[in-house]
Amino acid sequence: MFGKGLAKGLGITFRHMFDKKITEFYPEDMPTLPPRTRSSLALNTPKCISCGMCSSACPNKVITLTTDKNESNKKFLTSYHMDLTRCLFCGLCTEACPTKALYTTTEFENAVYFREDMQWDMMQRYRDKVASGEIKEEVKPETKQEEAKDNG
Amino acid sequence: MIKTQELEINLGPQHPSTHGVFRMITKLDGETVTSVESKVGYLHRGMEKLAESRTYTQYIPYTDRLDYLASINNNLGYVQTVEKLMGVEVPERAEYLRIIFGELQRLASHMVAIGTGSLDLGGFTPFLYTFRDREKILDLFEMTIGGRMTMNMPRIGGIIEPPEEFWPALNKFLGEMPGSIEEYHGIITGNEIFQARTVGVGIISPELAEQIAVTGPNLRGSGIKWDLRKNAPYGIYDRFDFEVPVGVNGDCFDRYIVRVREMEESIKIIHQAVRDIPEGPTFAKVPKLIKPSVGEVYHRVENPRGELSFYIVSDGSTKPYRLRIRGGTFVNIQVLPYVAPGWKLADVIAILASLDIILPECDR
Amino acid sequence: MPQYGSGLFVSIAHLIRGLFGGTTVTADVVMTVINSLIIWALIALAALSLILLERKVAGWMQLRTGPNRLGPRGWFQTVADAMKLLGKEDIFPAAADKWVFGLAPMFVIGLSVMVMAVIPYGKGMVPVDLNVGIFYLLAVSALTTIPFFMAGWGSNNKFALLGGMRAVAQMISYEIPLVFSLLGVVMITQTFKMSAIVNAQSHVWFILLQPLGFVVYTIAATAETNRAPFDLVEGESELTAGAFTEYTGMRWALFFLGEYANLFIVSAVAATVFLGGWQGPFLPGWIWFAIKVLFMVFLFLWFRWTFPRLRVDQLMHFGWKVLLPLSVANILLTGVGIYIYQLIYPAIGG
Amino acid sequence: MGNIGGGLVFLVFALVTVFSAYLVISSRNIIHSALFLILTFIGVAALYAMLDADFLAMVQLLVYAGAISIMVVFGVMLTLRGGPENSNGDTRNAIGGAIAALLTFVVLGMVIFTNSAWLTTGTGISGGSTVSDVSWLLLTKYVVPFEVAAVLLLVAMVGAIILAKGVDDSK
Repeated sequence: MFGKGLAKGLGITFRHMFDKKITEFYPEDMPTLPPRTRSSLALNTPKCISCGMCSSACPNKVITLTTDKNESNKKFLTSYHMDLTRCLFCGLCTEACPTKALYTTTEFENAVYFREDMQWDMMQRYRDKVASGEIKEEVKPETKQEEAKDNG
Repeated sequence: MIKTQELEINLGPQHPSTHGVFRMITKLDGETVTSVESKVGYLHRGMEKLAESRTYTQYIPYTDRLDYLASINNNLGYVQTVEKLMGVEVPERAEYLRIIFGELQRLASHMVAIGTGSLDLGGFTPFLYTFRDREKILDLFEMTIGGRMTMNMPRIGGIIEPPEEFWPALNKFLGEMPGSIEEYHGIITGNEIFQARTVGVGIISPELAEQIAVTGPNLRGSGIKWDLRKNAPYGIYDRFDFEVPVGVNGDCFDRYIVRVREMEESIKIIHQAVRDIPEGPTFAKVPKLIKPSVGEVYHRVENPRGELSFYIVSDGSTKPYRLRIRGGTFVNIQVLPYVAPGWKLADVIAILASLDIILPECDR
Repeated sequence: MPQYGSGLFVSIAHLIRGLFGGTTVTADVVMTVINSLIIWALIALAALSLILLERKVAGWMQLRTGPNRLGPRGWFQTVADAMKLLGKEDIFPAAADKWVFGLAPMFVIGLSVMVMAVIPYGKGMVPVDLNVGIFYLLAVSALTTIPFFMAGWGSNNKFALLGGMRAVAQMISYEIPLVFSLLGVVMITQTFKMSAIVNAQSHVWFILLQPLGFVVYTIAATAETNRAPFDLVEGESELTAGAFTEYTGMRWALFFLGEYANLFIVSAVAATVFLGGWQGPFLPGWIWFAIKVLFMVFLFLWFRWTFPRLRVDQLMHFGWKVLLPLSVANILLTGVGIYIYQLIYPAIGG
Repeated sequence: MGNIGGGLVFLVFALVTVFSAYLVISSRNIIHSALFLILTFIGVAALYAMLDADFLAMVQLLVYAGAISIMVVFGVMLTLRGGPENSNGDTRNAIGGAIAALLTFVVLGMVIFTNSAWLTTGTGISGGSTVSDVSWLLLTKYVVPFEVAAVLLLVAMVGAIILAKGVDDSK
């Protein structure tokens, strides 16, 4: 009969008027994202062994890192830079990382006002995080700290 | 006959109902469309050329961005192509996981298709109901891999193992799904206005569909029973018991209803996969640096929007020498100039919505 | 003039009248000015609250909460939106027909004011109680086609032109069932006077005597206000914004205001003609009237957020081949009914 | 309508009517002409209302301003070739037109002023509102003209449909 389907649709919408709403009140209630969420990247500097696997795994050359060698011919990181404007957030770099020094985080508020703010100095970000107490600094081998001091 | 002045209207590239940057140059006689010229290519990003400067693994995230509503299906198509080229045997568990995620992605994609189809006919609320359910699928994906749209999930030789909490969540979702489909039927399928707008509108005859090589639900809507999952099974689709729903008239309603019934079949497939999935590794032994031997390979998969196929020529290096993509949308969109004339302007929108185009896949 | 229990507003009106000497010309003029100011305020109020209500109801039906930021639970959202629209740039397209384009939105709102003058908001609360009240209302609302056409033509935009054409075609086809659906009530009451129609419903609402008329009226009114499933004038999926495509800022807001004023008007007419107007127990008349209007408004909102849109030819088909015969049948049935009633109770009717 | 206020209102509406009627013929843009025609109709409706013919006024508004003028506009809009500018053509035979208008005016004036019966206002038939009078007269005294008009309209409608559907072009 004509109108039956219409009435059924009206019934469905009417029922939903009193259903629980699924709106998330975002800035007030921050969503809890699952731990695997790939919404941001972070580097745990002490864990990094400066192998450059992340850089070569990246499809878009987001990551540029410079390394130096100390007296005992061991590589250490001098700069680690990510150009977020080109990042696909594909996660290939974190998968490639052998020590999981580079990892994805669930921070998703990555919007910035200026293009330059998309250029991330990952080592600085790590230091900022440690300073703000967000993560604990890993205990580094004694020798490494001294080496860092020596290099300035 | 009273003649009116013919009006030439540019629908798109910036238009709410062209699903992206698709442009239709339509000529109208009053409200009746006399001719449609489709213009594609506004979203061309050189996806095929990009492959030549990326390694095989690095290209996987790019396939996400072909048909962004079915990224896992794209990933799978590409990954299986490379595996075919290298002769990699994928572990059983990974195959099952691929089926589960592929079908979940198909569900999500079809939800968008029917939701936006309703939206293009002016029904806004059903659109949000389908998106509510799609959100549940995206949550499952996010739980597993961390992405919601561009998943980049399968890898050459395997797939990422979902976490523990994935399985109960999947079961919960599967339990809710029949109710949701019932709701779609109530608010979209059974609605007389929706039927009036779609039944008999934009008929693609089986002959036309075959001549243009339309694939996917659009082809099946025209009554041709052709589904690669059945007709040329890839992965382990031959182990599953499911129907290939086909339409009768080839009108917009048939294309819609085929999608809804495919969703039901997908749920059936997922149920079977969850039941049969074995324990074991999800990654095959694949060298870290993927370097296929010299050769070429062609592989096609059934995507929500038709056949997606990859043709890769390898010169033995770590990067493809040439990669060619055949997307469903690019072909499906070509029926528009044949089907649209004679219908009203609003029907063209309905036909376009029922074709379920996605421009990144079309323009690549 | 006995005004027992007529409520607050009538007393205030009497007070003001008394200040200017009862029934003098001055008092009439003052009352007219006050009435028109009230109607303007009512339009603004109705539009602001109905827009919010629409968004809230849409939200609830779509499992959302609707506007929720500004004010308590978002109740001030439309005020902010109106402010924003006021502050926006007023753009005239280079190729537009300046006068036609610019005047169209003002006509929309002007016609709404003209119509709202004859609606009985409560007992003794009819700003202008015309002898031909309901007919006047229909005649003036028939003119609302013109601003839509002017907007569509004046924009000099193809989408707008199509929207304008649709507006004209649609309103012409739905005007007739709309008029005919109300004729049944006029036949029963033997008057066009709005207040008399309300008074006639003190025992039984006309929705019970004229169910078919009510259904036809509701459908035709939905089409008349250009709301889904008949929102072809706007038809955003094919015409972007139809006749309003080129409008910006306050001019666009006036169309919006007009749309919601129209929604209010058709709901008010339905409440007056079919639902007994301000008649009701316990509460003052104007509250009953508001409740009934809100009920009708909710009905229209409910339709809009459930149904897809009809196609233009289906709309015509439905209007001319379904609604029109139905409304004519309604008139016939009413005539037969009145005849039989008169045979039984010869006292009634003229 | 003896008071000054009524006279003033009459003057305003009469001026609006006449002026917009002039604009209908002088406008270069045919769409503007059509819109001014609507304004003329509305002015005439207002004049009717001032003559206490409220039903006639509403009919004027509903049928002429609301429907017929819209049909005019619709027809113009759908069949217009080229731009709207200068679509109304030149009003060439200005002198001839003026003479014709003058003659019409004189004849009308003579009819009005020499026929004394027109000067008296008619009284209502039943003493009720104009609506009931009109309906009463239409269905009793003037039922034959009423039905003839209905048949005429029906014929016109059938003709319009045949014209619109037309002969098949393909032959």
